[in-house]
Amino acid sequence: MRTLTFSEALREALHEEMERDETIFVIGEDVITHGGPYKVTDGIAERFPERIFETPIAEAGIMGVGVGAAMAGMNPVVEIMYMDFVTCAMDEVVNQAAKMRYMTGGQASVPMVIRLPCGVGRLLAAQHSQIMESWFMHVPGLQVVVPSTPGDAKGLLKTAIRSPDPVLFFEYKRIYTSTGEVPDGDHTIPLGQAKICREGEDATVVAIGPMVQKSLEAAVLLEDDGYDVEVVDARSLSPLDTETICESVSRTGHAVVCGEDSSFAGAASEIAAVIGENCFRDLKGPVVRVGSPHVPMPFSSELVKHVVPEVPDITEAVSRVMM
Amino acid sequence: MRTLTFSEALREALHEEMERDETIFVIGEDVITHGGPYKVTDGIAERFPERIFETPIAEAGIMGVGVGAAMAGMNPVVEIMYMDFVTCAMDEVVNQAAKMRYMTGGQASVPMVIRLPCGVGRLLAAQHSQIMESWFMHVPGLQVVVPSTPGDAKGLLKTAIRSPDPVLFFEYKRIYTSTGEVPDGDHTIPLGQAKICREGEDATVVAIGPMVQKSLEAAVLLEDDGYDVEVVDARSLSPLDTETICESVSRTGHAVVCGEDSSFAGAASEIAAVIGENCFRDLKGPVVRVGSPHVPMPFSSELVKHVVPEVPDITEAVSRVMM
Amino acid sequence: MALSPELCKKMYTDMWRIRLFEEEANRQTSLGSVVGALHMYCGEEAVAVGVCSNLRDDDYVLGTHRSHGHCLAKGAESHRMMAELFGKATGTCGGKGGSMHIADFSLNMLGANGIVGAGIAPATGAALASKLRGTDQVSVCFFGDGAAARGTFHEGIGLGALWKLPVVYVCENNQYQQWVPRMNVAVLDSVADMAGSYAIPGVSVDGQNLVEVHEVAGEAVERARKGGGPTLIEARTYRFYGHSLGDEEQYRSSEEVDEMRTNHDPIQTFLLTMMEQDWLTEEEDMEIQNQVKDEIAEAVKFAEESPYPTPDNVTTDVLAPEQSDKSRPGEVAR
Amino acid sequence: MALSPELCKKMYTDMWRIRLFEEEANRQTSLGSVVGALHMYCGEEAVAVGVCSNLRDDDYVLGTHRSHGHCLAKGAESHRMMAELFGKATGTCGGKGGSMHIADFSLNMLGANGIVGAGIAPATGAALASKLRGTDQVSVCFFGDGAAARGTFHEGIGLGALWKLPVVYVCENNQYQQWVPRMNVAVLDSVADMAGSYAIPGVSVDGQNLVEVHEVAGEAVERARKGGGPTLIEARTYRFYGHSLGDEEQYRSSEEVDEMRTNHDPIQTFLLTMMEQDWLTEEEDMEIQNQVKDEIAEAVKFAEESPYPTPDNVTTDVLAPEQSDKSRPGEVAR
Ligand SMILES: Cc1ncc(C[n+]2csc(CCOP(=O)(O)OP(=O)(O)O)c2C)c(N)n1
Ligand SMILES: Cc1ncc(C[n+]2csc(CCOP(=O)(O)OP(=O)(O)O)c2C)c(N)n1
Ligand SMILES: [Mg+2]
Ligand SMILES: [Mg+2]
Repeated sequence: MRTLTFSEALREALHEEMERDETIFVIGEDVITHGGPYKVTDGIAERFPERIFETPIAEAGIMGVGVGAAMAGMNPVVEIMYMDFVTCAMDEVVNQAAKMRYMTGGQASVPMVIRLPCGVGRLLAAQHSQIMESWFMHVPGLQVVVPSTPGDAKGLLKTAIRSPDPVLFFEYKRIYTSTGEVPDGDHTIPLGQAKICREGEDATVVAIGPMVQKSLEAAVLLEDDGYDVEVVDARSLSPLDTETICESVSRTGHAVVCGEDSSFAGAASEIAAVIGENCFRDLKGPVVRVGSPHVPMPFSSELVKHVVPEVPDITEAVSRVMM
Repeated sequence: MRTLTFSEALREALHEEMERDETIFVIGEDVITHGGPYKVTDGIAERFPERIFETPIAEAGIMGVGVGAAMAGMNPVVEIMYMDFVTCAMDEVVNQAAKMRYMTGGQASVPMVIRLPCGVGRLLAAQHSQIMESWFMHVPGLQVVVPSTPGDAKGLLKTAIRSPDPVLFFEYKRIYTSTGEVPDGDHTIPLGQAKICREGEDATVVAIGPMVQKSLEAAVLLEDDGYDVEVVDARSLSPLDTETICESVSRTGHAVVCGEDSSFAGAASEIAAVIGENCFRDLKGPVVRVGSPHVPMPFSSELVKHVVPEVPDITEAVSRVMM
Repeated sequence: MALSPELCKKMYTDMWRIRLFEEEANRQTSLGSVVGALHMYCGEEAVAVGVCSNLRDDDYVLGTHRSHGHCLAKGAESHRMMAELFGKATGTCGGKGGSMHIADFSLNMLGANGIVGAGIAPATGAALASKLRGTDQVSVCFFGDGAAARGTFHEGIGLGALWKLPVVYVCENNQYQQWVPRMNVAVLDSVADMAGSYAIPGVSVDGQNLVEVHEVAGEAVERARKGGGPTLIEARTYRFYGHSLGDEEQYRSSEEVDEMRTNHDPIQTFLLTMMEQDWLTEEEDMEIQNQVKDEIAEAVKFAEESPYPTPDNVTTDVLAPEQSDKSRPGEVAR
Repeated sequence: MALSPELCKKMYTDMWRIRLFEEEANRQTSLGSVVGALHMYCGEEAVAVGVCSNLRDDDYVLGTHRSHGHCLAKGAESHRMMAELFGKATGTCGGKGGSMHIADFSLNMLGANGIVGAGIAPATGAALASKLRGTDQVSVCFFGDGAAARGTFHEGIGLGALWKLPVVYVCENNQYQQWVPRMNVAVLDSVADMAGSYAIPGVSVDGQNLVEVHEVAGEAVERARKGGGPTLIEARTYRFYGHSLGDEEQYRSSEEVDEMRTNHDPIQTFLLTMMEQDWLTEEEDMEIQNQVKDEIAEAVKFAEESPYPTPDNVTTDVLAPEQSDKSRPGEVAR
């Protein structure tokens, strides 16, 4: 095992997969000159100069090219510089990539990964800080993956690239520089599997992305209150591993669902609803969501700090459901 | 009171509002030549020839023009021919219309109605049958309205047009020709208010759009099983009237949430999660969702009939939660 | 491809296949056997056939909502297409697609498309795929004049031009966009004039004249195949039927339609040419028409006798089967 | 508008206001007082000033991610802009927008925009609004050369051209798109050449030369105001700083930057012209510069002394206040 940053882990996955399979190519804005704003595609132009395409600013075109190339047998990895800009290519993602297999009765395959740097990073305000995982969960034919550690980032990206169907791959900008252990060798993680990051008996915290780390920190604090908290990293939001999640909640009897996005009609809503539907008999308290208030991301740091949920929001929620 | 069809009611609302306020204009594809595919804008070109714009096929352009005109003091009513095509204008809706007020610290107002004919109609398959209410619920700064009767269609459209903020107005194509009573005079309905369509004591069915009518039919059938079912028309999905919904569920102790869209990460998920969060102590059974399976809309009528949820799905769900 | 009598007969036959397939589909719609929207291509046959007659089997084609002609011209089987319109399990898409989504991936016909302008960037992408693989496959994208207003036209052609990809963009300018006459909503008469923005050749051609379309498309396909990059072709054409079924066509005069049907029918125009060149006898003509009639009758029979898809088909083909072992979203719902 | 000495002094002052405002903002960023991205407009001052000097107060302007210049040229107050960059409650947007979203609706400056190309259709819409109201207001949209590749360019200008709206589209071609040299990703050297697709005039102008920009923009604004429809202006310009702060600028040589700074500084170029024409004395020049320095120093002081927004501001301005009485989504969360 080595310790890598989140973006190094992604870069490694890209390099290894491109080495393995020459149908894979990278396409996006500034992916050559700078390796993208987060340097994830750094070095690819040197090693695979024919298989990386730096584009004009044309997200719909880029995405459409990805769809067409995928239908014609290639494996594109599309980088959307900030997830917010995928709004410029929604037809291509939702009406084309997602539905092609179904509409053609199984003839088409769109093996395509759409990388989406998301969430707050530097203070860039409302149009550069969105997440929107739930949009893509809601679209049949799409898979939605959200790694929270460098190890998962690598393992999930490799699997996503190998998937015969489109994957929306969410990369929270704030954790690009976080570090973690990454297994050696051909490390892959199946899509559709949640991960129990910490076992506990009193309550389950189901967390998404950077909220996993915060939940683990909250769990430590909650020990002092005598609560033994289990933390589940949802990791794959579609397909969602309802089995692992519901099994955990049925065992602990309490659930808190944490995401960084607004919880209103967000990913956390689906998880909470699934738990409510499947674990009712075992629930000893309400399923509570922790997330952002339902507001666009403001600019001022003094406001941002009241938007992004933090550890105390989780401890507070857990205490609340345990009451 | 008169009896009108759903589309007549919408047409009346448009005509009355355009008469009242000359900042209102209509813009969209084929809105003049044919009054749009559902004839909702019929007659406007004759009566207000300067205030209706038939466009080329350019949804992003149309929506952007709407945003700009709204910021400059007008009140556009944008028709997107099928809601599926709003995917071509998501930046304009999500990053522009929704966020302008916030990003400018309250300076901007985007009083704009986006009309979205949605759901299955004639058999037009995957790219002409979507709903996606939850996408827009998840975007702060947008309001989401879904009328289920001609009376509500008129009252809500009038209020939506008068709102200083953008409203996504969902019109289920299948009920354009349905009829109902429409109050005379300046009939308006506040946004953000659910409606109790039928009172009952044993269970609450919260329904969206055409599922309201089906829920009322299910309620009649359920009488035979001895169940007295309350039916709540959510009507306004954002802001969501959690008060009315939760008050009802707390009273009945049972809840079923019905939408025509896929329930996975759909509008029903949010409503179920809110109920689970707020009514836990009063719930006597799980909150169950009724919706489409998570698949694109197929073409063949033989398949479609297994996708769109019908009355038996509701009665079955109610019986299930009552067990 | 040079015009041989064989090729001409083939093209002539293909135009009839499109014409009769659609007229039959239209009739079946009035009988209630075919449902959903039917966007008739009749009148525009020379475009699909004139372009596709220059293509190899492994070349890619992407279509529109009005793509029966593109599919048939690329070689799709009429009986499976008819079955698709009937919503049957034996249809090209197993009944899941319908008229607007007919595709035949075995022929690299990558699909009709219900979203106007949605094929342009994917066609560019398919061309990128051939370039990456080092094959000399060409991609062709058909789209209507309406699509030329969409951002995808600009972005999709822009990328094809930037990377000099082997792709031919074929605009079928039939002068209407649903119920709106093109010039009510456009400033340029010719879509070909937009090619300048992409520094690629733009050519306008009489889309009712098969020979001309075949030649212009031939040059474009050749250029693409040889690495010379994209071409934008505008084929001036006309649809003989309304936008889709039930269209009352208040936006155009019946005189206009009659004039086009009488004097600009691509099939009749080409028949005249063939007769003049002695490429076809009257008997051969009859034979071809009869053979096509039989083919279409067979297609209907096949469609009628085919089974509907079964309910379990609702949830297949959402994702590839290998992945379906894990619990799927939507399971809990309903 | 004819060039009077007064107008020239005003324009000269405005260019300095932009230059010094930004250099100060840049300095404040290195001090940590200003956070977030800062896209420096320095080097391009003649474009904003040359265009906006033709505008009335009630004309509309829409900007980009690089819009300090557009705001200041339209008359926005530097102290409130600086406060916005500091994230303070007294900022133009109450600290909610930051550099990429500065707006001043009292001046009909309808906002900078973080999405490339997102202002083009809204500017068209603002122009439609004036046309509908029967006023003769003109709308101006600034955008970069990168935006010309976007579909919104095509759709937005297409609609403005179709309806002959009073709008001027100003492309600031600074030859870079973030870290990519334009000609790596574009086929046309001049964005003005795309005007043909919309049948509107397309003009290219030296964006470093205030007089030329002022004249070309003057004609376009005049034409728009008189009902002559849109113009596409390409101003060839250059940014003296990187794309945004922290840019290592590996994609261009320091010689290139030096050459532009030395020989194509719009402020110096205009100063020379003014001196030649005897429109400005050295003393006046000093006076102007000192006055602007004072203004910027005041702006910083104001920003520093202003309070931050309070937590309750997080949830205001999502919807208009009248509507906030009803329970809001998001209430339950957190
Ligand atoms: C993005 C989008 N907008 C609108 C529609 C509805 N629509 C379907 S066909 C059509 C007209 C298309 O005109 P054109 O491109 O000229 O093709 P034609 O029908 O004339 O062959 C429209 C508006 C659509 N399918 N997709
Ligand atoms: C739709 C969209 N795609 C990508 C970006 C990221 N981005 C911000 S500025 C920029 C470059 C813009 O270049 P140009 O339009 O020439 O403006 P300039 O920065 O040169 O003034 C990019 C790619 C964005 N903000 N919006
Ligand atoms: Mg057409
Ligand atoms: Mg630039």
